[in-house]
Amino acid sequence: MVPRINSGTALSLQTFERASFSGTGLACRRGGRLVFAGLTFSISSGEAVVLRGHNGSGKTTLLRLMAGLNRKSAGELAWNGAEIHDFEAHSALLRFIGHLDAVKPALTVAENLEFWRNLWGYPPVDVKQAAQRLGLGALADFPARLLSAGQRHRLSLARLLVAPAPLWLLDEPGNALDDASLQALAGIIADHRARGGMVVIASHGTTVVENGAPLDVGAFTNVSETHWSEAV
Amino acid sequence: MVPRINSGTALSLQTFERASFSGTGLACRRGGRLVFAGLTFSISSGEAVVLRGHNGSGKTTLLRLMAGLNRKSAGELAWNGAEIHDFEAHSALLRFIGHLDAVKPALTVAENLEFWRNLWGYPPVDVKQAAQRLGLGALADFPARLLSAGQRHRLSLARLLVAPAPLWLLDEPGNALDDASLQALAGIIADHRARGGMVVIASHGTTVVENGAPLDVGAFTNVSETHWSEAV
Amino acid sequence: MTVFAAVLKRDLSLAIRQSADTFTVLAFFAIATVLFPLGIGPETNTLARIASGVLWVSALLAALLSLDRIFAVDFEDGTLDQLVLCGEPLVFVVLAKTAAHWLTTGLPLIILSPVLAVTLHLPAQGYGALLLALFLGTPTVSLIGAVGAALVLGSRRGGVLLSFLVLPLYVPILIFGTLSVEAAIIGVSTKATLALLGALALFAVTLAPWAAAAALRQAAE
Amino acid sequence: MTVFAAVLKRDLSLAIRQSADTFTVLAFFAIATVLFPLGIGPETNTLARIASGVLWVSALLAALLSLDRIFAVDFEDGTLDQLVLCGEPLVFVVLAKTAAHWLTTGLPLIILSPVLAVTLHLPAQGYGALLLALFLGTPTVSLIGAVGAALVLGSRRGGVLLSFLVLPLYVPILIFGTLSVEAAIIGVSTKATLALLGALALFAVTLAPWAAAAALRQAAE
Amino acid sequence: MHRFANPTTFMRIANAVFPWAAGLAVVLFLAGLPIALVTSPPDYQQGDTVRLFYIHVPSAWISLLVYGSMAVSSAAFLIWRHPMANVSARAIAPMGATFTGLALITGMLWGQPMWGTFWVWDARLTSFLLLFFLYLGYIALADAFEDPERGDKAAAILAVVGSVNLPIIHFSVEWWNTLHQPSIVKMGGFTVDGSILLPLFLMLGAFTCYTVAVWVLRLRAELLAVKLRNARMSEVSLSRMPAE
Ligand code: HEM
Ligand SMILES: Nc1ncnc2c1ncn2[C@@H]1O[C@H](COP(=O)(O)OP(=O)(O)OP(=O)(O)O)[C@@H](O)[C@H]1O
Ligand SMILES: Nc1ncnc2c1ncn2[C@@H]1O[C@H](COP(=O)(O)OP(=O)(O)OP(=O)(O)O)[C@@H](O)[C@H]1O
Ligand SMILES: [Mg+2]
Ligand SMILES: [Mg+2]
Repeated sequence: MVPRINSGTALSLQTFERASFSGTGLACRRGGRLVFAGLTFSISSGEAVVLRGHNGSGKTTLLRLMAGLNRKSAGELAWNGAEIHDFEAHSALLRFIGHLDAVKPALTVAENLEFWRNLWGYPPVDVKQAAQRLGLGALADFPARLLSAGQRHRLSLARLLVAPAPLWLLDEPGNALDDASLQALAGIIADHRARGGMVVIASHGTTVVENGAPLDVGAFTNVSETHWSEAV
Repeated sequence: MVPRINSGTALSLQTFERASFSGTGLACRRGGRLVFAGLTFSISSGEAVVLRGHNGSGKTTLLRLMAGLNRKSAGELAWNGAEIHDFEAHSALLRFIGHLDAVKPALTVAENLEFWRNLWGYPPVDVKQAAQRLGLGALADFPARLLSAGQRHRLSLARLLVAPAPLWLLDEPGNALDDASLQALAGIIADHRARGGMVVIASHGTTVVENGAPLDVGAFTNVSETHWSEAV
Repeated sequence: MTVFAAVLKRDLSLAIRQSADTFTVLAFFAIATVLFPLGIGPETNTLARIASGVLWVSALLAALLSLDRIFAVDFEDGTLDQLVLCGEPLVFVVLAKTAAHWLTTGLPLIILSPVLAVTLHLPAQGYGALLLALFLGTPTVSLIGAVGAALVLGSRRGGVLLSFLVLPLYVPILIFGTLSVEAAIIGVSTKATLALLGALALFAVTLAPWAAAAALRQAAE
Repeated sequence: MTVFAAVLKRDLSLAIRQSADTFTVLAFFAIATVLFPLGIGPETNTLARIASGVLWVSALLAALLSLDRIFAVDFEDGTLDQLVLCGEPLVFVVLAKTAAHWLTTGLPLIILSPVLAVTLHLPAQGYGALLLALFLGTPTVSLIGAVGAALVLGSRRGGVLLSFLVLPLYVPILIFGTLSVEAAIIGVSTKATLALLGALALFAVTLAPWAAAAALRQAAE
Repeated sequence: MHRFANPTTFMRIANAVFPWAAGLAVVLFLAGLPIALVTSPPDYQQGDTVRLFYIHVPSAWISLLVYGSMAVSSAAFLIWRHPMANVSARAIAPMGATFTGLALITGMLWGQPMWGTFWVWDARLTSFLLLFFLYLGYIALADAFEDPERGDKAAAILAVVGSVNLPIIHFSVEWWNTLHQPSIVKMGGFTVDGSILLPLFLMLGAFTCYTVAVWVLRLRAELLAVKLRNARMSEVSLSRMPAE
């Protein structure tokens, strides 16, 4: 299930096979409460979906659900039209960037990137190139604990470049970034889509995606009755 | 040194005495590296300063230095023209909202706010009113652990309302907020200034302050060619 | 004083909200006390001989494990920055948090100790001295612990480092504590050792809060 | 297997980068072993009688303190989410992290133990059995510890709760460990107890990683 | 299986069982307590302390039974994800801990006159003590989390792991003891005659029925708590910024 990559290790040359990812009637319950229900989306190579909704509407929850980190309460997720059952295999097809950055302060920027590359088992891509792309080139050999909020966040974004995967799930990737970094990120996302990648992105305000299909997460109103309430 | 408040407990009626806060030739060294130097600013009642600069330029460092949390390496901070020596007393005049939100997940929204109010020793202001103002009214009696990223951040901002102080130091207060919350924040900041308050704010992109005087923090040096590279 | 009251109130209500915490310190105390007979063997005489030492060592280790929570959570979630900026001396914050720590760990440990003493066959004459010694010793444990906890804030592997810093300072408490119990058992006066424990407590209460406050301030930096 | 190698390599290089960590576990071991003579009194006979028990209990407590670090840091900084999404069975991650834990705590403890045994006057015949028993027992400690550490992820006061959960499960190791040493001292064959320790280790290595992986997966949720 | 996992069906059955269990418990206590505490003959050796027996043995018995049922329903919860299985385990755990505590206390009280000491590190006593710790661990873990659903799963895993470990603890403690020295006292060493058996069985029955009845009550309470939580939770959705 590892994505087929048509070319060598230079990041910009890789293209992904055509694929699609979709969800129908998704619902998620957290702590006994229904966060959203009836969400449907579909995305295929080169496309982007932008999740919108007020704070607390469930964007993070939806992204984690797409990654298989949260369990859905109803609905179906499908890859190339076939329902996903094996989330372990599914996770090899995606990269998830969440609110937490997974950066090890004691390791240098390059070492952090190397660990991620090794984790996903990719051939020795030059991690410095990835760091460069996010403006961390000069910092490659510095321990990550010295980074500022935005620099750390950029390091976490660089994870996208060291081990390619067709589906990117990004939770507010623009947070804490300065203008130059936002532009770099927009370029990276555009490249990914041009290579046949897919992007699902949650973001307020700042837009780093062009022509993304909006998906309103907050549109659904909550239902409090569950099968629990019938009992007793 | 506690700020004199001219009126009762209804938050919107309080006004602050005229005051000014300034810094001259500020420099800060962290981990042996000079983050910035030669920064000068001045702000008085009703004004706002907006810190700008690329990621890593030192905005957070400068805000913490203004609060007395970080030690300055050179320069002078002054309140009403007199140099500040007693940072304990100085801290009663300010509220600092940083990257970390200081929210206790096990306490409810209202209990969190009550703790902060008690901490600063203010008379029983209605904390629910503060919660309301930031759209957390319906959540007042819910444990903070259930909040989403944006809701938590709003709770941390509500701290500004439960115990007034003339100087607000805000580190990227717009992070993770949806549009409605950004508007509410802009309104709160405008009110504060109208009452004679001062605001220093670090932010990329989204602007929640009108007519803020820009202060370029990044103008001094850039991470890549700093003493770091000589040192190691 | 408003700061002291506010912090104490919040810490106690957090402790009540999360009563599992106090509970688990007690459980550790109990379990550590139980491990010794298991390691050493069940003979009543040997156990009675080492009972007071084992109780004291276990109580210290249990208290130790709870120390890192005194400040660590506040440090990690940014509350410490706010406490430093509260506009009043940080010593009040330290005193409030130490008092809360003692009320939620030291006191319950004292209450549990007689039960565990029974399982270790502590001779009957030792109980009074044990309780009194614990009562005088545990506040010092919390106070010294607060200094250690403040010092290791933000260091990697704070918990273990903390044990390492604080245990040597606990040695006098341990020695006078067990001596008191032993003295009571063989019928000698316990006044001297208990007085020393009291003196240690006074000493700690006058010095430790300042040291901890200084450590906290630089941890926030 | 790439996952196993990647995680093991990173954990070891983190441990080397932060060598204070291993060091403090050893220090705790040493200090706890030293507290007992202080609490109990210096008589050689009593000490020799309880030496193996004290060594084992201290080693377990020291290992215990280091357990919460197996997963806690990765959980808090979001690395765990990424590990769950690594596309290979989580059991490899658990095995790699347990191996790293044993290499950085269990092994150093074994190496230090003879020195501490000398200070406790352990009879000469006991040393071989002590080392062998520790060698067979400490991997089980790491494995069971990994299950406990995964279970308490994200709980309040994880560290203490962890001790509490894991200690009862350590009882068999403690018992067979000390029995082996005692048997060697009185000249009885140690085969049976050492074999039991080995069996426990096999049992743990086949079951614990799965339990820990299950706990990890739901912690990420 | 699925039919019983449905909370409504489950509760219907439980509610139907409740009056019987409660009624039977009352009857059996009324019958058993006077015999156990008053009319049964004092032991020729132990005198009236033998009466502790009628509380001690049923408590010990129930606490083992309860752990077994907890482990089984936790496994069911983990494998089939039936929430009711977990609610059931959570509801009964405090009962198990209480009875374990009761057995420990009555045993200790009994030990003082019998053995001259409250406690010995005997194999059965030690493994029973560790069972008590496992109970406490389960309860502490179950509510150690901000998110109650996580506590459910973690505690369930612990219950299952603990049950694997119980026999290991039991046998290891037994070997440890016999290798060191023979046990000071063998429990249950005295012959049990009919005058003791009748009150014993009455009390066993009473304790069992009482446990079942309280378990149903606690089930209701747990479900109500979940319902309350859900109701409170649904209001969280009103958390949008008010339109200005
Ligand atoms: C704290 C001390 C004690 C504990 C923890 C304890 C624990 C237990 C346990 C776990 C059982 C098991 C019941 C079963 O297997 O179904 C039991 C049964 C029993 N205990 Fe105790 N016990 C203690 C003290 C005593 C004492 C002092 C006596 C009287 C000399 C005693 C007499 C019995 C008898 C007669 C039984 C039932 C017969 C049997 O199942 O073997 N126990 N106790
Ligand atoms: N302990 C430290 N030792 C050395 N350098 C440090 C230390 N802490 C921070 N720095 C450096 O100080 C600089 C300023 O950091 P600061 O967090 O103030 O930046 P910032 O302007 O807030 O950036 P951002 O927009 O990303 O939040 C960064 O380049 C960072 O690498
Ligand atoms: N464990 C939980 N129990 C109950 N409710 C929860 C839990 N975790 C999250 N929630 C609720 O789920 C909702 C969705 O949260 P989520 O983090 O997905 O929102 P979001 O859209 O990402 O918001 P934001 O824009 O603030 O990041 C929130 O209302 C939150 O209160
Ligand atoms: Mg979110
Ligand atoms: Mg910053």
